[in-house]
Amino acid sequence: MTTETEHVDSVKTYAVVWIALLILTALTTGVAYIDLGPFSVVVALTIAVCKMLLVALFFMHVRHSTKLTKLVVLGGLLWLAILLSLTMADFATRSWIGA
Amino acid sequence: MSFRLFPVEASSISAEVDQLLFFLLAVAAFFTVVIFAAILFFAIRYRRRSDNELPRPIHGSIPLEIVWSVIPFGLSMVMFTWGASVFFRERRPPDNALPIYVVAKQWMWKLQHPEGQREINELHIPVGRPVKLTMTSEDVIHSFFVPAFRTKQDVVPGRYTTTWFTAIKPGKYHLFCAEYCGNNHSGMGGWIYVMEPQDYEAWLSGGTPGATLAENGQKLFENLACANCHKSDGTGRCPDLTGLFGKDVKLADGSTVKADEGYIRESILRPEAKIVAGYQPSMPTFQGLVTEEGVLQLIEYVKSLGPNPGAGQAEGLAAPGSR
Amino acid sequence: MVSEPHVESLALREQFNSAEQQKDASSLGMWVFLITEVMFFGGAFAAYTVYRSIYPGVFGAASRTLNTTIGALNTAVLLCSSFTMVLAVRAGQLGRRKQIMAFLVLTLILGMVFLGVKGYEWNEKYVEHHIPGPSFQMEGPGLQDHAQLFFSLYFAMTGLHAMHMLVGAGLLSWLLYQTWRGKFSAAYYTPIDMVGLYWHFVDIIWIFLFPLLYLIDRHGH
Amino acid sequence: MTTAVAEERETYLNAGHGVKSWLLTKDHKRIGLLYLFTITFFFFIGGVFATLIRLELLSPHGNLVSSETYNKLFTMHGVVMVFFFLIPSIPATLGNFFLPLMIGARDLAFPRINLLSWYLLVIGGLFAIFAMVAGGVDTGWTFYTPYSTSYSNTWVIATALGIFVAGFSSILTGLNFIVTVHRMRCPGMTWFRMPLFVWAHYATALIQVLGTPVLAVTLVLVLCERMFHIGIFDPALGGDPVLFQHLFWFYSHPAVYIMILPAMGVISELVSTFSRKAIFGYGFVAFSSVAIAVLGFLVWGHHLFVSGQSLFAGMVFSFLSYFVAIPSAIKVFNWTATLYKGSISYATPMLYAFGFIGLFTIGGLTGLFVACLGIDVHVTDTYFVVAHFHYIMVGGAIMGYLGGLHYWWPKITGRMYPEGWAKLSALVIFLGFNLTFFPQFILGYLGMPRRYHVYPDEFQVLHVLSTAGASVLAVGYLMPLIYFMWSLKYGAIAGRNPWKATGLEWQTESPPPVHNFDEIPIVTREAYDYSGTVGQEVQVG
Repeated sequence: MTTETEHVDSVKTYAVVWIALLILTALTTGVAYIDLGPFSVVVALTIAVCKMLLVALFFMHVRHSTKLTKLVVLGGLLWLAILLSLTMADFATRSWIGA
Repeated sequence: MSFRLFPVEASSISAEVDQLLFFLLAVAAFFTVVIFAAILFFAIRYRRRSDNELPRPIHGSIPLEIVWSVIPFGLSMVMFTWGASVFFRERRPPDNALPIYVVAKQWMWKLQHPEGQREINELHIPVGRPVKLTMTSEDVIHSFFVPAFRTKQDVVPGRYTTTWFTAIKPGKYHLFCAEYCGNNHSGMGGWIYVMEPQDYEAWLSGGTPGATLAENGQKLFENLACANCHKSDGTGRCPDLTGLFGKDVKLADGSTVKADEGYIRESILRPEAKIVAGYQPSMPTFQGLVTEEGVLQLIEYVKSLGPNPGAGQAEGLAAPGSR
Repeated sequence: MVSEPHVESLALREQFNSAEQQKDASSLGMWVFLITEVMFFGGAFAAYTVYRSIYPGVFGAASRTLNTTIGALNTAVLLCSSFTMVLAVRAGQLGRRKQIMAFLVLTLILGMVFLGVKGYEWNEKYVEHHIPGPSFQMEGPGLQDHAQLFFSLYFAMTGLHAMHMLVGAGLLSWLLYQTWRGKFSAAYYTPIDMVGLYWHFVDIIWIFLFPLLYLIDRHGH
Repeated sequence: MTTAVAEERETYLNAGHGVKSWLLTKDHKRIGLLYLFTITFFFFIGGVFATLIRLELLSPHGNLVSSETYNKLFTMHGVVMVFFFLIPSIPATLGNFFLPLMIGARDLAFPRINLLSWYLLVIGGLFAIFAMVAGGVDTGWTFYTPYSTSYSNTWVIATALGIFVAGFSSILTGLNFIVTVHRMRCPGMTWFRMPLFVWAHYATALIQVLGTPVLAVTLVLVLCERMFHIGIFDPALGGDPVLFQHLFWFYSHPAVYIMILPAMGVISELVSTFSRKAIFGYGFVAFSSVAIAVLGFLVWGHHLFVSGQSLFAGMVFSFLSYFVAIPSAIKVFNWTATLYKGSISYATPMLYAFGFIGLFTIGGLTGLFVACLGIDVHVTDTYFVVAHFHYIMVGGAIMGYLGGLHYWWPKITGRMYPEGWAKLSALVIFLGFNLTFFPQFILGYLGMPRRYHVYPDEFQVLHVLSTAGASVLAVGYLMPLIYFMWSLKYGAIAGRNPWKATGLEWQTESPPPVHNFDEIPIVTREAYDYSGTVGQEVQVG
């Protein structure tokens, strides 16, 4: 009854995503051996975010899901950002002024 | 038994904090009275007279919502700004402040004057002179709290925190530990004695003469053989410490750091953390070899070394090896 | 308790009006649960971020003791398991029971391989005296003390991740049993879908743990 | 309807008998009652600790119990009251019972998970009780490191495990509420027709789901640190104890809103029902709940102004803290405005609502003091803070809880409580509360630090006043316990809708049938539309 609304992706789509994930893993590992200075973190995390997006959008079907699901995902990431950024608002600024 | 409703104002900041309090009290009292009066008036005026009463619905009013959002917001921003400016003054000691070193442990306060006097759970200070406390803890978190001065600062193991005050009124004031620290937390208190300057001088010279903090630091410096590397002519494996205190130091990673108490403490206990430009990380850690009080004596010794009138330039002193 | 045969295939519970409502509720519930997991790991990530910012050099040196090749291969193993998991869900969508079972078994095996490799790495750390505590040893300036922070976080984070993998493996086994009993069909495969979401989520956590623990400052200065 | 018919009717209470029918129930109403018994038990345990604390503080010299015992008393008072009473209080009892009823659902979305979360609370509670019986715990409910990890010799691990487990109870309750509100509303029950009680619980659930996991992982780290000394918060190994405070308050500040938001939801229902008017500014009150939940996550650092946190972070957190004041103020003003030209009844629940608004106003306004950097340096960790948060948690949350319990008692049990006794106890509680906690504001500004077993003589007068108030308060809290039990047998039979209120819960029987509604209702009107429940519209006043 509800199966009509269900979106069945092709095996090929999944396989392409899977290959992309493996390539990105190889890439991030390789890049780690190049001295990029402070950009080392940026590159590693950018690739990780790309992999996360691939898994979430395709394997977890976020691209077919409701607005509400997307909102839940974004909300979760936003809250993680709040936790990290406001904590770092202390630790990153301890040497700024005064005590 | 004495009984009061308001604490004495014994520091230069006390009156400022109290004025801020009065402003907030006035705002709070105003809103409390308005709300209570409105509830009381409505509750009586519109009390239910028959069980089948049906008042006409009122769904709301956007202008009213805006008014009672914007006015409190404006008031709260005044509170924030005023409070932040008081806080800023509370946190930033003036340069000429008298340094006092505080080491807290379960359950006592150990205080050292630069002149060498040591006190436990008591602190004698002169009236009218800013006093800066550099504090650390040997075990858990404590908090240095003098209600009459309206000041409080947690004392955290593993690092320095600072606070300062200028006492304005001679007398004897409570010192409390305000951060829960175990069994005898409530017994970890003492007294601050604020004295007229001449009484303070008398007190200073009256105690056991002993060595000054810097002299003790120098002894420790020699006992630990620090001078083997930190040579005062700049030829050692480690930077010369003359005139170092308070200057900017260039580090190997390109950044600069101000040579304050925290930096010197870190350099003694975690020498690898910040390497001076032009030097190798060859210094061993003195963690476990020097007590917190010993570290403070070393800091006072380093302070006593500088500024070298001949050398002047800080960079040249801090990192001669990089030249 | 009392099973009603005619709704058994759809397993519609009494508080719902329709199978669709039930599926939507399960899906939303799972996503909300995953958000709680994000915040759970988020606390550990926050601790990691703070200490990495305080001790960048020490963290770099400590992370260089980890074996990148093994880490990368293990990441690949986990990604493969996500691939087989999504195929199991797809087989569920199409109601192909044998395929479901095959892919679930594959996923389970890959998950176990991951955990086995992880165990090997942990053992390596043990041999090298990199387990935080009294026996911890690491040569180098500041490493004896502060590298313990890195390894504490390493074990805490990979340990929590492995614990989630174990729970996932338990769920997969349960799914296998249920599939074998013929509980699922194209009309009702919600549990496979939900466990799939969970499995991919655990994968995503590792996608971040891998670079954070193994790769950053690999090159060093 | 005759009583004979009422006796034959099947309700959720008589649908099954025996212990098993309760312990294995999946009915949200029965689970709500299980919670009610559990948290009442914990409330009185925590109350006993509070009583002992207040008795000890009668004298400044600490001669009733030892310091060790005193420290355990305030710790266990905090742990029990916060984690085992206040956090579950309104959501898990009244929320569990009424949220599905109010949105026209047969049950929560996940009844088995709902039962599981009760068991988790009980298991967590057993851990905590074990810790108390075995010797107690003395870290303060805040578990500050390194005291909790390296210095305390008490039952930290058992207590922390108990809180960890109870945390999952709270998470699962929140999860259930979010899904239920999204997916289980009956036809016509749009978001903006939902009662404000439901809005408040939705906002609460957001906090439970987003905040509690961080507490859980923090406790895991504390446990690892305590068992293996791995250095995460240990300054000896380079760890930073202030990081613990950040992680702890990331949850524990929003946790205050887990306690107060549901109470605000209750108050919205009470104010509307007992003035028979739609809530003034419904949309603003609804959104202010969500705003409080969201903004509540941005302000935790105001607990750390003197902790050694950076000056900059202190300013940011102080600034953000003032934003929470606005939605709170909006609620108070709108409740007050709702009374205007209403038909105001003085029934007991309304007395609690008046009490709540008054005490919450004081508690909220003193929140401005502690958010203010310059003042907080002086008053933090003193009795001023103790007074402030008791005004919120006791004056606010418990007043709301008791108000709600009286309001829905006829629906839960089918019986009325004795109105005279209830009014008296509401009055006693209000007076006792203020006498207990108002002096503590003064004590705090004078400089009396919190968690002090022994204190200077000059604080004694105010402490004696406070203890006197506490004994009045204790009497006030015992009264409902007695007359509620009395009413189960002797209370007047309540009809479906004794208050002539509007919510869907009042359209079904009292007590409700197992599946809540004989027929799923269809909603066609706004919340708080009284034209269908009461007689003719009249101009009041």
